[in-house]
Amino acid sequence: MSITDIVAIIGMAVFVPLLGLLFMGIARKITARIQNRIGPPFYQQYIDVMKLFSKRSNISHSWVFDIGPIFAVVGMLTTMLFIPMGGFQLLSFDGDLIVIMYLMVISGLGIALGAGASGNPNSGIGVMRALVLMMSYELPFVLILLSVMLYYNTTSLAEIVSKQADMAWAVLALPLSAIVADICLQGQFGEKPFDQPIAPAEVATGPMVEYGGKYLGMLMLWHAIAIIVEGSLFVNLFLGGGIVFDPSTYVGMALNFLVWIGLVFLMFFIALLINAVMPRYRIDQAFAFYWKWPTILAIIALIYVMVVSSW
Amino acid sequence: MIYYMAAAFLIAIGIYALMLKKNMIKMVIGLSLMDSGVNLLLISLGYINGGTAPILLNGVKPQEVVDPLPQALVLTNVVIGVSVTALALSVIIRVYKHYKTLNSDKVRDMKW
Amino acid sequence: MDYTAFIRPEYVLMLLFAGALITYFAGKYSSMARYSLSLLFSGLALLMVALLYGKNTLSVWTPSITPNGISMYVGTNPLTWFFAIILASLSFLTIMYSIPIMKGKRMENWFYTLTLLLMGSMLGVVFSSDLLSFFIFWEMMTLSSYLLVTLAGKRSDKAALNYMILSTMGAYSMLTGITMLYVHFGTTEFSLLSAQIPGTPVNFLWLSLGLVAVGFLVKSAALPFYVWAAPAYSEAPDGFTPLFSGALSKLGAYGLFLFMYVIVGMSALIGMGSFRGVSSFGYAIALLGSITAFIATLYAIREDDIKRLLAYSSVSQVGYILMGLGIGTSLSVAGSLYHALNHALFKTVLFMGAGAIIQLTGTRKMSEMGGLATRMPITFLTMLISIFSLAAIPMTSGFGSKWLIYEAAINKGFVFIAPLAFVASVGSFLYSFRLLQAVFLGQLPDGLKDAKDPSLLVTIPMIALTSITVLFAIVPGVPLGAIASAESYMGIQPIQVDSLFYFRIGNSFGAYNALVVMTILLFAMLVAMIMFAFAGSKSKKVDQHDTYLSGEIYEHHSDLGLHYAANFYRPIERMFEPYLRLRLERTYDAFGRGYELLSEGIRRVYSGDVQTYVYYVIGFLGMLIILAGWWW
Amino acid sequence: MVNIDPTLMIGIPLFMGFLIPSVAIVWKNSPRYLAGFTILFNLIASTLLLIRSLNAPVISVLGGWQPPYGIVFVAGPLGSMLALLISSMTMLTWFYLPPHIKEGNETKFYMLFILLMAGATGMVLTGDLFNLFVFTEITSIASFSLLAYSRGKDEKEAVEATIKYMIIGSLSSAFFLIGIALLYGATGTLNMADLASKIPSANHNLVMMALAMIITGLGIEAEMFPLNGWTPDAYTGATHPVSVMFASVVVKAGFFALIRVVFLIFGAATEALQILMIFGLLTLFVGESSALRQTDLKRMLAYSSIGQMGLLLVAFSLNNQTALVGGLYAMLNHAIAKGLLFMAAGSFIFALGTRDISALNGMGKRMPVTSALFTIGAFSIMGLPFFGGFISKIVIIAGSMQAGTEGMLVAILILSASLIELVYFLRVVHRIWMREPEDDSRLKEAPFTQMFPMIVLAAFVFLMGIYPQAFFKVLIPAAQELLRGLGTMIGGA
Repeated sequence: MSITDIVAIIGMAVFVPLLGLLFMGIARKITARIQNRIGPPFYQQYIDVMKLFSKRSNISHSWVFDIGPIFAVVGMLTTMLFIPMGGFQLLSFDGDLIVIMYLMVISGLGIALGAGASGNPNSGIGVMRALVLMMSYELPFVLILLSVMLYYNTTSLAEIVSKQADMAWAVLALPLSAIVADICLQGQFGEKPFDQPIAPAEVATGPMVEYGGKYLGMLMLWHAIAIIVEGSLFVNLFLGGGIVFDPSTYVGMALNFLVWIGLVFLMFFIALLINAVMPRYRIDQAFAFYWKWPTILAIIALIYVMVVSSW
Repeated sequence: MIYYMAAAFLIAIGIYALMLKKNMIKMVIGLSLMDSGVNLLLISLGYINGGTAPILLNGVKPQEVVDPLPQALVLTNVVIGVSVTALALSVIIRVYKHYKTLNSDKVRDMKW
Repeated sequence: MDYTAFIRPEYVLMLLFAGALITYFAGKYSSMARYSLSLLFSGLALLMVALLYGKNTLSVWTPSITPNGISMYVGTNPLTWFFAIILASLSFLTIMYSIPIMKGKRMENWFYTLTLLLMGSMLGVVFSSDLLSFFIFWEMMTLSSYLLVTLAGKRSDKAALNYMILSTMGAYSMLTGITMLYVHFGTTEFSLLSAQIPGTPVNFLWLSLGLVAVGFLVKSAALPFYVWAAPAYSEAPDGFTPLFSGALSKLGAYGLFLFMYVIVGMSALIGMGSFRGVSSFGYAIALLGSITAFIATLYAIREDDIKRLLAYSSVSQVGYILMGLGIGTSLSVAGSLYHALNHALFKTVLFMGAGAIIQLTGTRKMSEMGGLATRMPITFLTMLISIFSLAAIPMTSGFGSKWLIYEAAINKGFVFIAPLAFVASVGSFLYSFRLLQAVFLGQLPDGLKDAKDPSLLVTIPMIALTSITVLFAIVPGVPLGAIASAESYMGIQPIQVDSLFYFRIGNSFGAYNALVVMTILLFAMLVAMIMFAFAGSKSKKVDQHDTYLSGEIYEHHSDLGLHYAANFYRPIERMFEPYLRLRLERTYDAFGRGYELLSEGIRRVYSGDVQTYVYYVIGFLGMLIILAGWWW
Repeated sequence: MVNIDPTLMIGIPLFMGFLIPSVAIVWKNSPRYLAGFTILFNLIASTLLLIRSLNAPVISVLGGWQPPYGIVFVAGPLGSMLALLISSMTMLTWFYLPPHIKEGNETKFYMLFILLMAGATGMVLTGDLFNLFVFTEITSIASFSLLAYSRGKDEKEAVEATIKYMIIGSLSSAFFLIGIALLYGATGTLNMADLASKIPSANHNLVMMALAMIITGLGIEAEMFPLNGWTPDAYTGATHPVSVMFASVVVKAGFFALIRVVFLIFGAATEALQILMIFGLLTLFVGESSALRQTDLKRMLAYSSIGQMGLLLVAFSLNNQTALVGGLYAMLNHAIAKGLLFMAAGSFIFALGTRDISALNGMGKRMPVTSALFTIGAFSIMGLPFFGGFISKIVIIAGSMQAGTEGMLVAILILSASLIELVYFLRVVHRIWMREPEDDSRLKEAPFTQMFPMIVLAAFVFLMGIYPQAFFKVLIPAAQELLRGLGTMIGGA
């Protein structure tokens, strides 16, 4: 591992949360516009985080309660480093899709632990909903992952990206898979109709209900990274990782990176549009939904892959 | 031939009594009849028409003597039959003492 | 004196059987003697097993015992050693753990005797090198574990009986298969058998191997036979469950390894028919394993009883072991063996912790507990890490094994097995969080205010096993080295292990670098901790209720019912409950009841009326005569 | 070495049987000791006989008439082994007797007891078909009378069982005799060896008819399925030592007679073996299934006996050496273990005053030694490792595997039946050890004289499980003897 790699890793670790916060700010603006409001400025999230971290009174219940935000940030930061971002493929040769899938869980379990320790029933319900939601979208998503992995005959995300550069983007080769994956992405982002875990009107932001101050600040950072990671996962899987220019030159690299940011934002934007107009499912409806239509489509997609790749 | 038929007839009566008579004494009688039938069967196996007793005297050829073995068997079996019948009847007396009936349908405290 | 002459498997077994006897009689008089002797014997056996590392022995240990002159052999080899060391160390630690847990329980003396006996027979199963002694030890193991389950008293009656019946059914099926092999080949010794396998008719192999496999599937609680597992695991005495689930359930997998790869061998197995380069037999096993993993997970999600939850989880994890075992590639077999090790590590800790908690709270219902994390920090931390390992979180060794299994399944393009396994794994987050939430998080009931960590004898085994879990996450090369030699013993291409502290599978298909992942995690942890510690002001501790109740005055915590634990996953239980109602237990129960009814009918044949019997006799005779006239 | 003529093994007990009542007039306590000495004599004689017969069969001719005209006793390894089994089981039961026969007339009991042993010994040693019949009758009459021996509250059941047993038993003897008559008619001889050589040339239909009759007749004694209606009642109604004798001696002798006729005389007639196989399996299943739902301890053991006899029938009708050895081993094991079980059950019932299985709750605490012995017996019948039943089961399964595909089916059926067996025995054992007793009081264990035979039997059960070679030394020649047939063995004499 060379010095440049370490620098790149640290750089990414700093850049991605900032990018995520920007996206969140833009999201608030967009939602407001759709709902015919003016909305806060796009940099509002930065202000919010700063405010939270500088709060004077921080409330804790026990050390388990503290674990939550720490684990959340740890898990997402680690996951981020294993996902190729634009031209930057930091550690993605040391961990493939399966590693990423499991790394993503760490932060979820961390939050769940902390939320549980708060002893508030709302957070318990929120965690339950989050876990159930995860189980819901995971079935079609795994089938889709399998179809992509079988199509490109690798489990490495970096390999998938480079093979898409040689062949066509997976969104063209496997359109059905891409559609299902986008439906799952909605659940991963936790946007409506799949925002049951947070559901401010029902369980008062669920797991986060008792968190405030720097705890909430860290959770916001976590959410910022999570948006980029989840969006990037989709971009890498179906949109060629955003690599359209020749990555051997510096200009190409920079342009690729910009394209990647654009594509991640596009995915987030689509989710936002859906979010803005949809009501919320009940959690069991969400479960039933995911295990029905997306799963059926995913199976069809999988069969298609098996046929074309003559497995 | 008539002996064999008679034997078969006796056995058949015995089986009839065993199968269709509910009264235990009649069943024992049936057994007794069967025993007689079997005895008759055994005897007739060794019997030769016009043969003499199996005592080796001058002038008696071996072919003219009836077979002595079945007779010995029958003798034994008669003794056995008598003792079994006696025992059975004595047991039936005790059965009657306890059950106040001889009907085999009713003597079935132990089952299954 | 040269002690190495005594480091032989037969001496280990003799030590343990003699030890069981001595412990029984000594333990009748003094409980101290009972504890120290059982610890001594199991510890000595563990030491001997550890020293067997790298040895290959084979020896006759009894003269022939059947009319045709079958002798009994014991031996050791890399595969054997791998399982033996797991079994021996778990037995030792469980005995240690049981001393406070089983104190004053019913038939305490028998518990130690039987545990030593069970340890001996489990080691006997892995050390035996011929069919007959394998079967004898197998039966002994079943019997002693059955007796251990029954020690819990009346409530375990039905569970124990069902366990025994199903196990015996499996054992008899196995016996049929074994005798088929013996009669066909005329030998029982494993190496002689495997030498004769090539060229055997395929149908014969299918039949015998299938019959033998039923026995192992029963013991591993695989799909059609899993019904015994949850009741037996949960009703067994708390001191025995860790061993039962951690060690004993692995022996089914060991048996399959033995028969599929050591005796029949890979080439003959492929010769029996193959599916995408995987033997059809193995594929069937893998399929059963994955379905078991999935269904058992669904059952586990619904459980409120801590031991039953863990029991179903055991069933599902053993399903993963079977999956890797069946696929039979270098990666998957390594994953399967590794998962056997991991499962032994984490499930033992979980059951130990559960036992300690049950002793503390006096209930098995998780919804009646809560908030114990701060009161029992050691129990909480060890169980938390074990749950991470169970859920395959990449900072515990549990991830490595599951990764290997997934990788193998995806590599072969098994589109049915892989998603099932993956979803089951997501399900395992659900049920393991339920355990955490209901037992350790949430509100502390009034009755548990002065709960504290159990004694050292309980925590030491838990800490020991947990630290191994963490250690192997950083240096997976250590266990994988032993696994690689076991693989090469089984005639499977051994997994590549670069060095002791490092393992990375970097083919074009996928990669997992344990060291890098661990480093990054620690690095990120450091960053987050720093951020947490230095940003903002210091936080102050506040009672759990204060925020929620806005500081209102309240008197009775427990009456508020704020602990969200009962019916935790009700919303989705509702979804799949109609399907789970088709429980296999019902089928078995119906069969059992049906047979009892049938036999009730059958014994009506003996009507008690002597005349009926006369009819039977005459009828029988008549039939014979007719047959004599017509047929003969 | 002292040579004791096998004839004496019949003669002396018969003689003593008549001596006992006479001496009893003078010396009231004599019957027990006289009987004991007689049994001891038989025990020694049969041991010597077994040792001799391992080298060459012992043939003893009665009254100077040479076979095939005279009556012979033939003691091969198999016969002498069974004679030893019979005398030793009788000896052990003799130890077990005292408290169980207090109610009635002891003199008569001992007389009949000796006669039973004499009859059974005669059944296994004789070489003549009609003699076999006579000994069968002696055994039967002795068992009828012993069965009817009970007085007091058990009398009603005992009497009922006796009349049933008598009617069925007499029927059986009638058919057996008809069979003998037919055979005599067809061949003109009754010597077994002679019969074996003459049967191939005799009238086939007649011979087959005779075979049918004999199978029916002896099948009743051997507890074959549709013919065994008397069995459960007899076992239940009898006093405990008599149940032991039934299970270990009478039925074994009857079974052996059946096997001898089918194997030796008819040269393992394959048709007959098929019939025996089918009915053996039926017996096995009906017996085990009926035992499954029993609430009466002795009746359960009785049905289990039926099942085991079915197993023996199956093993023998497989007709290969391994299966035969396994069958013989199972026969030994069953005689020993079931004897042990009936003795222990007898002690339980004697102490508890009821035969109900549910009364056994917590007996492990109330009568620990007897419970342990019962458990050993049960484990052996269940076929758990380190007990005799395990070896016999394994060997039988191996033998059935040699019989090809059908054999495999047979093996599976045998194992399913033994699964049922495991279930009901386990229920009882579980009750004994694991249930809490309703009444915690300690019950009085049987005195040592009664415990002694049980301990000996338990030791044998164990020995059979861990050192089977000792028994194979006898059983392998015995099985070979059966397979060769009698004709070749004594040179057609």
